[in-house]
Amino acid sequence: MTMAEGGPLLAIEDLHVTFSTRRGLVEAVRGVSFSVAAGETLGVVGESGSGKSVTAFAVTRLLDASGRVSQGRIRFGGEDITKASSKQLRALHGAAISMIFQNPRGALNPIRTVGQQIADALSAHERISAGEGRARALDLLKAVLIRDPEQRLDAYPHELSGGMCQRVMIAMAIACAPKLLIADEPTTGLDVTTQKTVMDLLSKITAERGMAMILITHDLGLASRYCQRVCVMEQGKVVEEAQPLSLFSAPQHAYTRRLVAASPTATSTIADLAPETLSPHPEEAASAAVSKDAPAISESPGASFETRSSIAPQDEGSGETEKRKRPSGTPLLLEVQNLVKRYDRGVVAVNDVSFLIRAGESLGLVGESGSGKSTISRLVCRLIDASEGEILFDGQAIGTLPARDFHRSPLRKDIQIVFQDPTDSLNPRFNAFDCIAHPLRRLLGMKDGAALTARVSECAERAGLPSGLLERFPHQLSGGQKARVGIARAIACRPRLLILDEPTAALDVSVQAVILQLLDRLRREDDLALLFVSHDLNVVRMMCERTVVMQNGAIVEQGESLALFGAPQTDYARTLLEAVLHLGGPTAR
Amino acid sequence: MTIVRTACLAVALLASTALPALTQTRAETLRHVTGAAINTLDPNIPGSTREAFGLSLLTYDRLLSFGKKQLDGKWVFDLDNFKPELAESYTVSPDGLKITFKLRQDAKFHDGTPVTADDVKWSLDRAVTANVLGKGQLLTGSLTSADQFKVVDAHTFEVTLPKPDKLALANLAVVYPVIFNSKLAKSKATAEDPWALAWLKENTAGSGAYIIESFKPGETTILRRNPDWNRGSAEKPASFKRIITQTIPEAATRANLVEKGDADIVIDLQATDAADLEKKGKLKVISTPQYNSITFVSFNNQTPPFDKLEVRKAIAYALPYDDMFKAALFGRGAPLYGANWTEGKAPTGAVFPIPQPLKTDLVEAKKLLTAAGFPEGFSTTFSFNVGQAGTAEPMAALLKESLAKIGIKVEIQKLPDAQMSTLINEKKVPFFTEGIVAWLPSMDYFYRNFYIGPIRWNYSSLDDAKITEWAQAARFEPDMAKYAALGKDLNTRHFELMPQIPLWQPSQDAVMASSIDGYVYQFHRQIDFRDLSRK
Amino acid sequence: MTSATLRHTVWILRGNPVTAIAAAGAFILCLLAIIGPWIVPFDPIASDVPNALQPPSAKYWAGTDQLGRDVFSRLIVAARLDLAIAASAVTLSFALGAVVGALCGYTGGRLDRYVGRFVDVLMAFPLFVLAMAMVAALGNRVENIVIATAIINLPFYIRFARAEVNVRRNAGWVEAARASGDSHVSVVLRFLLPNVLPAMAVQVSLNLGWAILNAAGLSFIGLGVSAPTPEWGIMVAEGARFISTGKWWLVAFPGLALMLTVLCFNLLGDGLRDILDPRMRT
Amino acid sequence: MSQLSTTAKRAGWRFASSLPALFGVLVFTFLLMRVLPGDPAVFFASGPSAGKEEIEMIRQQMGLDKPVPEQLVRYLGDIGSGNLGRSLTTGQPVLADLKSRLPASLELTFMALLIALLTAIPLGVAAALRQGSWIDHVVRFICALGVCVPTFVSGLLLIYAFYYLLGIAPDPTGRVDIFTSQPPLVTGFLLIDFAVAGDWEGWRAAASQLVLPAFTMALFVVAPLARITRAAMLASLGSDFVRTARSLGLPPRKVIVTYALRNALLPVLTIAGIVFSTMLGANVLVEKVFSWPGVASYALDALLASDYAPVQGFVLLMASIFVVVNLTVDVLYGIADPRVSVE
Repeated sequence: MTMAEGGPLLAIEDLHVTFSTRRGLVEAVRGVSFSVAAGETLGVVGESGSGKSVTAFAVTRLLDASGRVSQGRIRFGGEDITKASSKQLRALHGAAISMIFQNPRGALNPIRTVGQQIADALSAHERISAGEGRARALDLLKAVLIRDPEQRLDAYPHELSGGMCQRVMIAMAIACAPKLLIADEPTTGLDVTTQKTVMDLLSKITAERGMAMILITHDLGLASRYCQRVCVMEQGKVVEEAQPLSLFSAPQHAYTRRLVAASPTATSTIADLAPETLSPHPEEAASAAVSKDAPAISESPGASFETRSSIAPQDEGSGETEKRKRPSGTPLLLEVQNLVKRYDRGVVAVNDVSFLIRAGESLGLVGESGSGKSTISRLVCRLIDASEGEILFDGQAIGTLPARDFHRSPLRKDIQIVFQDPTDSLNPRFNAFDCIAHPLRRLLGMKDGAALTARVSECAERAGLPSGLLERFPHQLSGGQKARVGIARAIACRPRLLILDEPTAALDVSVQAVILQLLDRLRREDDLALLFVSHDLNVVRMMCERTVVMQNGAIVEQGESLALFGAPQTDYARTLLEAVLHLGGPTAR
Repeated sequence: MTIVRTACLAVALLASTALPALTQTRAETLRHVTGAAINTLDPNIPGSTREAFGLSLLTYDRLLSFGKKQLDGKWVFDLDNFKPELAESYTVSPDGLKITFKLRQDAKFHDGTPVTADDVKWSLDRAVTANVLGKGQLLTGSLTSADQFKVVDAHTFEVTLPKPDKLALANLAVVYPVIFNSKLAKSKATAEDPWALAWLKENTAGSGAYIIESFKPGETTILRRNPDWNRGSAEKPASFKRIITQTIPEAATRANLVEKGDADIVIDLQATDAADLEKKGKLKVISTPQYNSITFVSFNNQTPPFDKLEVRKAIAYALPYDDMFKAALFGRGAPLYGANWTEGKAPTGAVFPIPQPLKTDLVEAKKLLTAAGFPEGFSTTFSFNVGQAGTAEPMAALLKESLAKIGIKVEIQKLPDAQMSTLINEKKVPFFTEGIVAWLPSMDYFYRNFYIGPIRWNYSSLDDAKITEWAQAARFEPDMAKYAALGKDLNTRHFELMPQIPLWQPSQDAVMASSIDGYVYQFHRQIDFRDLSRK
Repeated sequence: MTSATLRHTVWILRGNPVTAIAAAGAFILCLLAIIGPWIVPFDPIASDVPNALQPPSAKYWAGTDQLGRDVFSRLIVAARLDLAIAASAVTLSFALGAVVGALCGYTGGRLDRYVGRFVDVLMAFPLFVLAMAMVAALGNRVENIVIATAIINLPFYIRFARAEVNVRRNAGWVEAARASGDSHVSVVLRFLLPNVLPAMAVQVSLNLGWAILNAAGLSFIGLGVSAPTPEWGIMVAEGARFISTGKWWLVAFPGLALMLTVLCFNLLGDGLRDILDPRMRT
Repeated sequence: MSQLSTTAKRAGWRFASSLPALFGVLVFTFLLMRVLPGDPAVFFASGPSAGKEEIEMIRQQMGLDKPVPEQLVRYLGDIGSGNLGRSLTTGQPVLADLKSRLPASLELTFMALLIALLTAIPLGVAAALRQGSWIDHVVRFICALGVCVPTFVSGLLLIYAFYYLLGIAPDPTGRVDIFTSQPPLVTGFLLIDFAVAGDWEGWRAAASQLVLPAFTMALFVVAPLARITRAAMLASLGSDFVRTARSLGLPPRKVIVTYALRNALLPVLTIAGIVFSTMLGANVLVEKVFSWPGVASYALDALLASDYAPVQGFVLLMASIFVVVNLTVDVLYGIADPRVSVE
């Protein structure tokens, strides 16, 4: 392939991608144009459904059978590859353009050793012997800085951690020295610390080998730190393209502005996330009118390319200082003493954990995956029994009643929970109304009728869910709407303690922003105590007065959020904090 | 794609192996197929199958065997006419109490040992003493104790009877009193098993026309000719060098095999296949009504409502005989209905069964049923066993349909064979169809074994003083005229009491290659291969 | 069924004519099972021996059998019994299997182990022989055939329900139900079961055909429904005896009926799977 | 190494945990047979004079005169000492009968499974590669067609067509043409024994006998296998690692075979194991129709005759085979899929 001198490595002009669905053709990418120069790192940022991944797959022509490039041109190295035959594409794949995917473990063949898979990638473009393949695979593993590369060569993906899998994936992608690397959310699903090392590796390798990279991500912080140029996509279009610094400091487009605002920073407050001064998302505008009847929701159920709609904030910004200080005389609501949870085969998920929550207080629980934070939320919610330790709620030991019988306890309605994945947390066979009404029927014994309907509508309204959506089933709702149903259900019985288990982890930042604001408002209105479980330190810092940091089932540090985030006492907390990405320009390379 | 290609290759390979098997020249081999299985080599073992009985006729000799006679142009065994087998000759004393056998001098067992009177004595002692099937059979010929058997010299043997018994000789010609190589058998006997039952079950110690070459129970038995055997009619060994008996459970397959010439002879085909093959005319089909059998519809005469004579008679007049005969047997057999008796008396008494004056008459049936006190009819079950379903199922359907016309509601019960025999033994089946066969089809033998006493074979549970008395009297009646008179009374009484409704004697359809000759219908409904030859 | 599901169904059917045809076939079958006895040209039970074994003709569309009964009429009337046998057998094992399996899958623990053992025992049995033994032991009446068929199906339903519930037992909405005051039992019965039923419905329609074949197999070895009741299995089994003499219609037509029915249910099952599979909802 | 030991440990654990199931099968069969309303003694006392005495004799011989619990204990004791009792139908010890007949059933089942797999996998793969196309529909239809004909009907029709009408199949009378001499017994599998003996004529004869029954059985199991192959193939074609392979420019053949198919075969392996055990027990009718001297038809005859010992022996054998097959599948799975570990 000849390279046109001086021209961009990859140029996309007016790209349109359409998918045929049963409702006809859906255009996922609507006229995207951008280019990448050789050796350059371009960030493509957008929320789910913005078409950023589709664009990447269109470039490599790895779209699903139902999708196709309907218009536009893709030039690689000066050559038009839009209509390239599958044979031509095969020659490009791996050798000229490589991809790295999210969920690295799933992206590797589970029943083939790492070494074989790297050798496969090599032999796809070169004639090499098995021994040679192995030797070069080893070299590549060394290049991606895997520990004990000789041993890893014969390991299977399941024997490696997620970060290591991603390194292997990188090794495969760079095996044939491609000119362009497309990294599609390469660190999503990885712990923050791992995320950092993987990204550092990627930028090191691309820099060393003079490779261009397109980094596709939803994370503005990530893009700002590692990219030289950033494109912001929304609804299949590039709305803004700029240097990271200028983009984040002075976003031009309304969408970018909103996005930048919604991304938590080291200093942002809840109120900052979605300030009223910004025009709402065009589709949000419709559903924003909570009290208005029959909102004209244009998004359609079940579409893969749906846009997350959300509701604009209403009365934020108050009481910022007030919430940091809770008078010490406030009564204790929850007292957890020496909690231990053991599973079979000696796995200790929670090891001797103690903490307090005062009435109306908000406690953050942070830690990486496997730190036991989710187990604690279920223990406190009395969904599972602890192996040892006490849980006192309002002075009563609620751990004595087995979890299997706790549904009969009068305190059941006082402790409610909001789950991580809004889709997973709604019964697919209940509509939104029934989801919210269910605890009212079970716990308050309310019968169907006007009273119940009124109560459900009230809860929905408080959670920002338009009453017109109450008849819908979960698969007909967007992620944000489902999260609101989950919240409405949790507050329906007016609990005193609300456990939030990563409530926004599965949501886009702009939706996360409004949900966080909603939760904060509800807390203040009801004087609700929160146990806020999250891996996102920025969010916890904003939401919680006090924070508990966990690692491997035990508490490593706890204290006032401001103090803790300002001056962490332990190494682990420090590492966690350092790994957090904040908006800003690219780090020195 | 390799997988597709491999699959294609494999399929092609498999297909190419399915080439026609080479037809072998096998004129001297007889291949016999049957649906049932041979399960022991000694016919005396409790549980022996009919095919095992058939096999013992080939591997063992007895003192005598039945002669043959023609019945309606078909050769059948003759109960009253014996031909010597191991006995060269026999004499019956004038008082009929002593039978003296002269044994052949040249007879040898398969291992070369000569056959002596000691072997005969041991074998007959075993048949009446050991826990074997022969015991029950031989007592019907007054042979009950070892004391009755005496060795006179090496080749002379004497049997003593307490009373002159017409069936004594016949009993020595059935399958049980086979003559064992006593030396060999005794060497295999143990203290717990003095009669070597266990060993003989899986080994032969005989002098018969064939020697077992291989025996796979339930699969194949291959017999090799015994070249020294000369007990056949022509003083020479049996005609076929090899006989293969194979178990082929599917009747339709058996028909296919014999039609294609892959099998030489088969006797257990479905009536429809036999009729079809006969019509095609390629094969020899010898269809002999089983004159020693009866297929009947029986009542339990002790169970209401069948304890009422009118009920039994009503049903007898309600059966659609012709339709049943045609649908179930395709007309292959001898009907036992539709006779004309003058003044309600049996026309003959020397034989049983004879056709009875029954015909379908629904008006009469309804009248009888009303007389019995069932003007509205009643409900009952009608049972048959799975093994007979081929004929019994259509028959039962017709019976059900016809009885419905006089108000009797019938529920059809098809029972697994073992269950049916258990229920019958416990006398728990009120209304059913079955078939009986007498190896020794004399009139009194039928009455004594099937219509008297609380025994299993008394299907109708008939308990009639007169029949009991007359049947016992007939057994030892030397005067054939008086015997026939008793028989006439018995036959008449049997019809009047209507304990069962005799339907027919089904045919045994022997279907064989047209080159096969010498087939005779035998008492045990198996083929005596020693008679057969290929033209 | 919500209107969206209905729309989805229509979409699937339009894109999948095979399923549409199968659904139509199943509907016709059910219709025949209901009105069959009133529309047949001949009495399916009444014999007519002089006309026995007639090949198909204008008068006897599918010929006559050994007793001169019209095979076509018998075929139509048999639909009811066959469908009833299949449906009740499958319903029985479905109902029992779903509840037991769901409880096991949800609770795990001792109950799960015991039931698992029991299922292991059943699975280790050669199933057809087990069915035969049970019918032989209980007597070959329709209800016993149904029971035997249900029992040998049971392990599959238990396992299926168990697996389906097991993957959902830790779903957020299950925990949410607990937090909303539902007991374990109520979670299983009111939340989990309704959610696994659609997937099991696919199994059901696939199994319906299998149940009919099972009954036919029992008939073949003589343990089926008793004469003269028309039933496809026994008609095929009886007809099989006439293959060698070229009376093909006795086996061909009941065989065809059996085949079409089973085919209908199998294709319908496949189609149902597509309709209910959320991944198909692109 | 560790993978092997893990697999071995897993297999051992599975074996140990299946022992209670075997015991359950044993007891359950015993009781079920005792519930059968037929009395074997009466059935076999079919001699022309079978009276009470003869029946009693057989009952004693079979130990039926003892109370049921005692019979059970004795039966379990017998099993422990390797004595499965004696069949009244064949007159042979059940163990000997099963030993001589099992290879026939196994050979038939293996062959059927082989045919089924060789048909089903390409069909399933083809259907998955062209999902929604006419090929997919045709495959679906063919599969459905296979499962909707009772085996006894397809068997009889095949005999009628290929043996009776066309004459290209050998007579359906068992494992090998009766006039072909049997090979010396090595494994009991005729194809292997003939090959060992170098008797290719005989091998051909045995193979040609095997084709029709194996095909009849295969017809019935192609559907589940093809169905699972298709589903598994679809899942693995849609998986991330296949996308990875594509993105690296691997040749399509390698993507489909090495990446997609090998992963898709894992569930097929599990189903094949289940299919194998069910086939072995369910080929009663095929064995009947083809006069195949296997264990299933043996058990059927015994069952209808209420002959306890062979049925009990058969069920025990089948359950053991079920366990062994499961173990084998486990071990194979453990080798094929490195992710599997001791639960």
